[in-house]
Amino acid sequence: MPWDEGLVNSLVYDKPDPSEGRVVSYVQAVNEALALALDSDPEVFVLGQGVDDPTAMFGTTKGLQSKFGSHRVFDTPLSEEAMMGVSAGAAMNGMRPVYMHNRPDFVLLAFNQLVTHAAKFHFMDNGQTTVPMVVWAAIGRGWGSGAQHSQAIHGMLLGVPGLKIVMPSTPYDAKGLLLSAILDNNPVCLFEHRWLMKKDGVVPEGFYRVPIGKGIYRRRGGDVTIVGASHAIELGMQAATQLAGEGIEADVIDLRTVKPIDEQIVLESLHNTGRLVVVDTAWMKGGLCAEIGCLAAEKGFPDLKAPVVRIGLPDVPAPAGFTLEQFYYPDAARIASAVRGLVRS
Amino acid sequence: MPWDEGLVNSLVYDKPDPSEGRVVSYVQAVNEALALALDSDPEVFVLGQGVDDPTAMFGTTKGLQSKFGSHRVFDTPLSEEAMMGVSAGAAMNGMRPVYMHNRPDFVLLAFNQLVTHAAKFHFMDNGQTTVPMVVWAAIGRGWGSGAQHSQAIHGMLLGVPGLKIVMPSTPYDAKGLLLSAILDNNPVCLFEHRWLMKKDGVVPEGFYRVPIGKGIYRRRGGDVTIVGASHAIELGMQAATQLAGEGIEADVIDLRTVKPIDEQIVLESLHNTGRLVVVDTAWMKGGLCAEIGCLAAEKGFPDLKAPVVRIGLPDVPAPAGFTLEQFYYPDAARIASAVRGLVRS
Amino acid sequence: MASNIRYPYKGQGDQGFDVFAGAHAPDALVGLYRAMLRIRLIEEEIERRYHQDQMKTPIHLVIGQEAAAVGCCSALRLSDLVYSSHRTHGAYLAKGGDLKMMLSEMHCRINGCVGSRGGSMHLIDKAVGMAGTSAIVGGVVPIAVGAALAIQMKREDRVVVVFIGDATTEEGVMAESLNFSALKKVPIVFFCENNFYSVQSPLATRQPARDIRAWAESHRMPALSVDGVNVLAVRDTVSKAVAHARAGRGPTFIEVPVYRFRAHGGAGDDSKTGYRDVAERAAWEAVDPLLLFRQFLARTAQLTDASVMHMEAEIASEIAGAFEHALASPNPTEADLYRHVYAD
Amino acid sequence: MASNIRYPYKGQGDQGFDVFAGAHAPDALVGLYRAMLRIRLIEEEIERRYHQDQMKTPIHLVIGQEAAAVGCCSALRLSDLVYSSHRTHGAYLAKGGDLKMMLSEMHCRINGCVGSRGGSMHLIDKAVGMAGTSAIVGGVVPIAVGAALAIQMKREDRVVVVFIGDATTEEGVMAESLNFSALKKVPIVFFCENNFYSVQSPLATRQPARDIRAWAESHRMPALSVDGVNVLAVRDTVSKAVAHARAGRGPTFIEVPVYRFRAHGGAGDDSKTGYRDVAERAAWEAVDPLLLFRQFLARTAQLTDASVMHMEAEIASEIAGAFEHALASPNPTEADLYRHVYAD
Ligand SMILES: Cc1ncc(C[n+]2csc(CCOP(=O)(O)OP(=O)(O)O)c2C)c(N)n1
Ligand SMILES: Cc1ncc(C[n+]2csc(CCOP(=O)(O)OP(=O)(O)O)c2C)c(N)n1
Ligand SMILES: [Mg+2]
Ligand SMILES: [Mg+2]
Repeated sequence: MPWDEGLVNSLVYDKPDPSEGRVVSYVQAVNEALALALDSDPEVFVLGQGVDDPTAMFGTTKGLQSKFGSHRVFDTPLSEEAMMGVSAGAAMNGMRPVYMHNRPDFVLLAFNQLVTHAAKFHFMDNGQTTVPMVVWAAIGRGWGSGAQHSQAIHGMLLGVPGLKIVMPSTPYDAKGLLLSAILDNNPVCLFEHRWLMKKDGVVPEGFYRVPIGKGIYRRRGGDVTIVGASHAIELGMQAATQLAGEGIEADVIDLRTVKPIDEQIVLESLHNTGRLVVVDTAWMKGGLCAEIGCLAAEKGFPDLKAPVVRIGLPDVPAPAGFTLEQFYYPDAARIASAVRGLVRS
Repeated sequence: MPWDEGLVNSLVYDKPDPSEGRVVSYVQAVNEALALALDSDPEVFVLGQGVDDPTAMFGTTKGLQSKFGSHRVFDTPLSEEAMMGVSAGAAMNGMRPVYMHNRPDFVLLAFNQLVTHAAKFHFMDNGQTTVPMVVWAAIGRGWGSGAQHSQAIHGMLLGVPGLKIVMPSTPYDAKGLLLSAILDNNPVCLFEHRWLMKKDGVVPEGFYRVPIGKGIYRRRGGDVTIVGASHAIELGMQAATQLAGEGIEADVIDLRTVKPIDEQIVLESLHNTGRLVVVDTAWMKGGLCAEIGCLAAEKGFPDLKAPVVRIGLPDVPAPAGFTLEQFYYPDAARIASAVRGLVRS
Repeated sequence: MASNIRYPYKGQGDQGFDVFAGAHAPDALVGLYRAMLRIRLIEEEIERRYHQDQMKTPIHLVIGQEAAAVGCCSALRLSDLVYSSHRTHGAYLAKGGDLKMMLSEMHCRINGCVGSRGGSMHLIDKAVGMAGTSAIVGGVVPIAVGAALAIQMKREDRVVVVFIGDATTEEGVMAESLNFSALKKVPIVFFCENNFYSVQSPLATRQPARDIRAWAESHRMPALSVDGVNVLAVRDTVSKAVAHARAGRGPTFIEVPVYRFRAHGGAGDDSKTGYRDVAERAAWEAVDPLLLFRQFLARTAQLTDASVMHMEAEIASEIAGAFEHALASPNPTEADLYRHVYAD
Repeated sequence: MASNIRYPYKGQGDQGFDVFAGAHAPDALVGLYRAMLRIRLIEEEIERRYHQDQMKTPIHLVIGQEAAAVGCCSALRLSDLVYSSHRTHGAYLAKGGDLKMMLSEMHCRINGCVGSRGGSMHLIDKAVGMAGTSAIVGGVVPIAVGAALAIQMKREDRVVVVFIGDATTEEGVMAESLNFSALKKVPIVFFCENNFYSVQSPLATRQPARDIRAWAESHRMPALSVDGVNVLAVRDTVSKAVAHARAGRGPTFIEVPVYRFRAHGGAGDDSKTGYRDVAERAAWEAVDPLLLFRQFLARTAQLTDASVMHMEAEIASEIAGAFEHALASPNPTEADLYRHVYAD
């Protein structure tokens, strides 16, 4: 019963078409990926605060401990830095830990281990060791999460060599990217978004992977390129649908992986549209928006017909209050209006 | 006797012109700023590992403890996270701590306190508290510093609301920015660079401030804009001098502050030159290079005549070995050649 | 079933009050009871209304832990400082925080104690010494130590108390903070409410069977343990620690076993989900700090049912008024969002 | 002047060997001496050449601390794992690391043990169980615990030893690591070389007068203290801790008072700068671990001056050869820089 459960439950998403396959919830998709990985590989284990409690990490770890045992799915002390190091050390010695966090904010306590150790060990010891671990965390938003419980930190990590970062936007990707992350031989951060957790989607039953490092078009259109990942894609698609009604057609690119970025797909789209809007769930300064915007100016310059637009959080900490939250977070309308401005200029 | 002392001593810099004023070393400039601040304000105190030992934080804290007492200049336990919080707590209660680190790498242990506490408290408590503290750290480079002792982390912090970041490139700025940082009512990170520490410069004796948030032209020229801060300016100026010999004139902008960035000066220069090279001492991805590059595409687009070029570290951890270091770090020649490419295209 | 009680109560129940009562005037004792009752009734009203979704804020109720907050803060002066973790309500109210400002904050109104920026986890009011809170477990601890250092450097006659939970002792920063405060002998009291759980994780999955008190003491400071359902014992123990700190003798760690009767967060109890036995909660409810103290005060003829009813009515009307105030208060505007990012 | 000796030696000097010697064959004892001597001579040669600037790497010499490294690693099997902080030379060599690969690494050559990526602080060779190091104080500790967890999960018959210093105990992650390893009873030994200093900061400016051993023990694990100049005592104590771990009984903390005769980093001693008294170093030099053990071996007729001279000559020639090898080795190329950023 996390306090924002009600809020997330109340969100309304388009229903997937069951004729396209089995429909499951986002949470179940994550749960399936964990169960499959635990089942197929004795090296995989899952740890994190409360992964074995009744709320089961938003439901994603439900049933795993009783199925796979308390040595493979276990609770941890409130010791984020040590547990990150423990995960790295286990990974360096033949295991594949999946370390789960309620909030990315808590990962900040472990930046020394993540950034200066896990990400660099394979390089530092000349490839003697690999560090196959997954750091999973769910970005909070709404219901008073506030400045210390809603930080989207992927932007801070874009410059960290050796790290991979994936941010799924659909149940299909949530499962496929998590499986890829677990099988990857590098530390991979997987940032979920709380607001996607009650989304349903078509998800194959068995094992499959979504490749790390490859983006995907969620929609094609020649007028503008909207780029993002995770919940930003939800907003981007809403905006694109609105705009289509006005005769403006957008490419919507879901990066899926924000490090390393699939530069090719962004540049390809930009080549067709000449216009770029970058949408992110995090701050606009110095993060994913900046990286993609700079990429356009650096490698897509000849194609660029209009200024790059960033849509994300202002340079302000997240407020807790409901009214302030409404002013703080961008929505589809803001994206649509930015696109209109670009296309009509 | 830090192990890279010899290396830093061997670096050769242009000598300042003594007719322009009193010449002192970079280290002495920092020392003077600390002494002035301690002397003029009983709320100021200086803490950090070894600030009172014979090496005196590269010499910057020399003599301070004997002059101002061990209650105002003191050594700390090896507890970076707690000491960052202690600094914040003292700052919230009427003091002005200057917390010094040998390396920015050690600040990563305290990101939770810096990012999620110090930077946000003034916002979170609705302005009841201010957090006037300085986090000082010197970026390492060379002599085998390696992956864990040479990280330039300012790029990770650009998206953190509430934080200010300054990066002086001259003895004059080192003193003036440190004094501004100490007098600022916000948490300010001041990142020095080890390779600047034996540079001499003209530095006024008494109290003065270099404003936070304002960049400065180090050189004017209409063909290209080179932007950076700290040691990147040293390289940028060397490159600009070379290029001038070839008839290419560069604006060199020293940002001095990398958060909040003086966007005006960058855009103004870009308006004149139409070409932008961003140079940084950190990784090129997702950091200062990305931010400035995106700024150009976003707000300077009409002026941009050529692709933005970033010059910084590749997406690789810092190697320890000397030969590898030479391949790793960019130099003036690389900047100059990038500029030539831009201007001639 | 006693066998399902993982963390039994080990105190002396209502017999535990007698040794302390003599030191207090009857009025003061009744005042302590009233302060606890007020917190209980406020929490219950918040809980009752929470499902209406007008308080769009996470809540961490202190029902069951009132004696700790009240006993502790009653040993402090207005000028002393309290820092707290996420579970703020008890400390805020006991330290003298304004109920209207608290409820406005929880209703996300501009006149909330932190202007709708913080919500329930950030009840802060420097005017009464409720100096800071953090939603990050352990995050506020070194900040509180820093406050104590500032007090020491400025030679002020104040002490700091930081409210933490049992799980907070697992955060590395806690050990670092104990070490530094013992080294510098700063005037601080670490007030550790051990309710045996971190969210739904029992102590046993997070720590070996170590003695928290002995662990704290190994950092070279006095460490005490006190029955957290006994408001007088808490007050007495904190008073000693505060006197120690005021005398310049440094920090004290106090372990305070308590029990929360509700879920970690939100309204209602969640014991039925199975992470703790309902019997465990029930056993602790039998030593409800309000019940015990009322029994003692009744036994010693210091409180009648009638006076309790009178109190309840008074408090209920205060609470109703404060909710009305909050609900009638204005929302923040967009411009408010951009204030106080940087200080001038 | 004894009064300037802040951290006096408290052991039994060469009398301390007798109780342990009986358990070892004479050959084994001489072997231990030789291992210590080899490390000493290697360190001295590194020191002698350091000013030539051919080893472009920070160094943290272990001169004075050889008995700790040798005593500890002699209690381990090849398959056991050692993790270490920045002061790596002793552990690397004692665990069986290759001298040529070490010196190549320190000369930044491609055939260094980590291909010139790490330098002196990252002497790693998984083939001999030198499993990982970190230049961040405390950084390697939870990683070592994770290695022990992996061993436990895979039911391997191995133990982990992590080499740390006194200052490492001030890092929060250390307390977190003790708690977790005690909770899970993973097979690890925390081997804490207490040399009383962190760079030039004495223990007293960083910790109150706490007992490191008792502090560790409060996390609910056995904690022992052993004379760090006595190679046999160290070996014996580590053997016990290792047996405890192998038996599945969990972690042990060992405090090992030692003294470093040189500066924290670089070549030469820096006592004259004043952060510690030269008399303190001199007093410890009187209980130089090599000197004492040699005295004992001589006294018990197990080692002659001639055999020491023979050893020295042998070792000197090995060292000379290894330096030659390093100096003749190739530098990395630009392409090498881009290898091993990501694993396949
Ligand atoms: C660093 C960090 N990790 C995890 C959390 C999630 N969390 C919030 S409250 C809480 C429980 C803390 O337990 P304790 O300190 O015993 O306090 P209690 O809630 O029992 O009063 C947890 C784990 C957090 N807020 N911060
Ligand atoms: C987190 C961190 N803080 C500071 C440093 C700088 N530093 C390097 S070695 C060292 C001394 C550590 O002392 P100790 O653990 O006692 O080991 P010793 O050097 O005495 O062997 C310090 C402070 C560091 N490397 N990492
Ligand atoms: Mg608790
Ligand atoms: Mg030491």
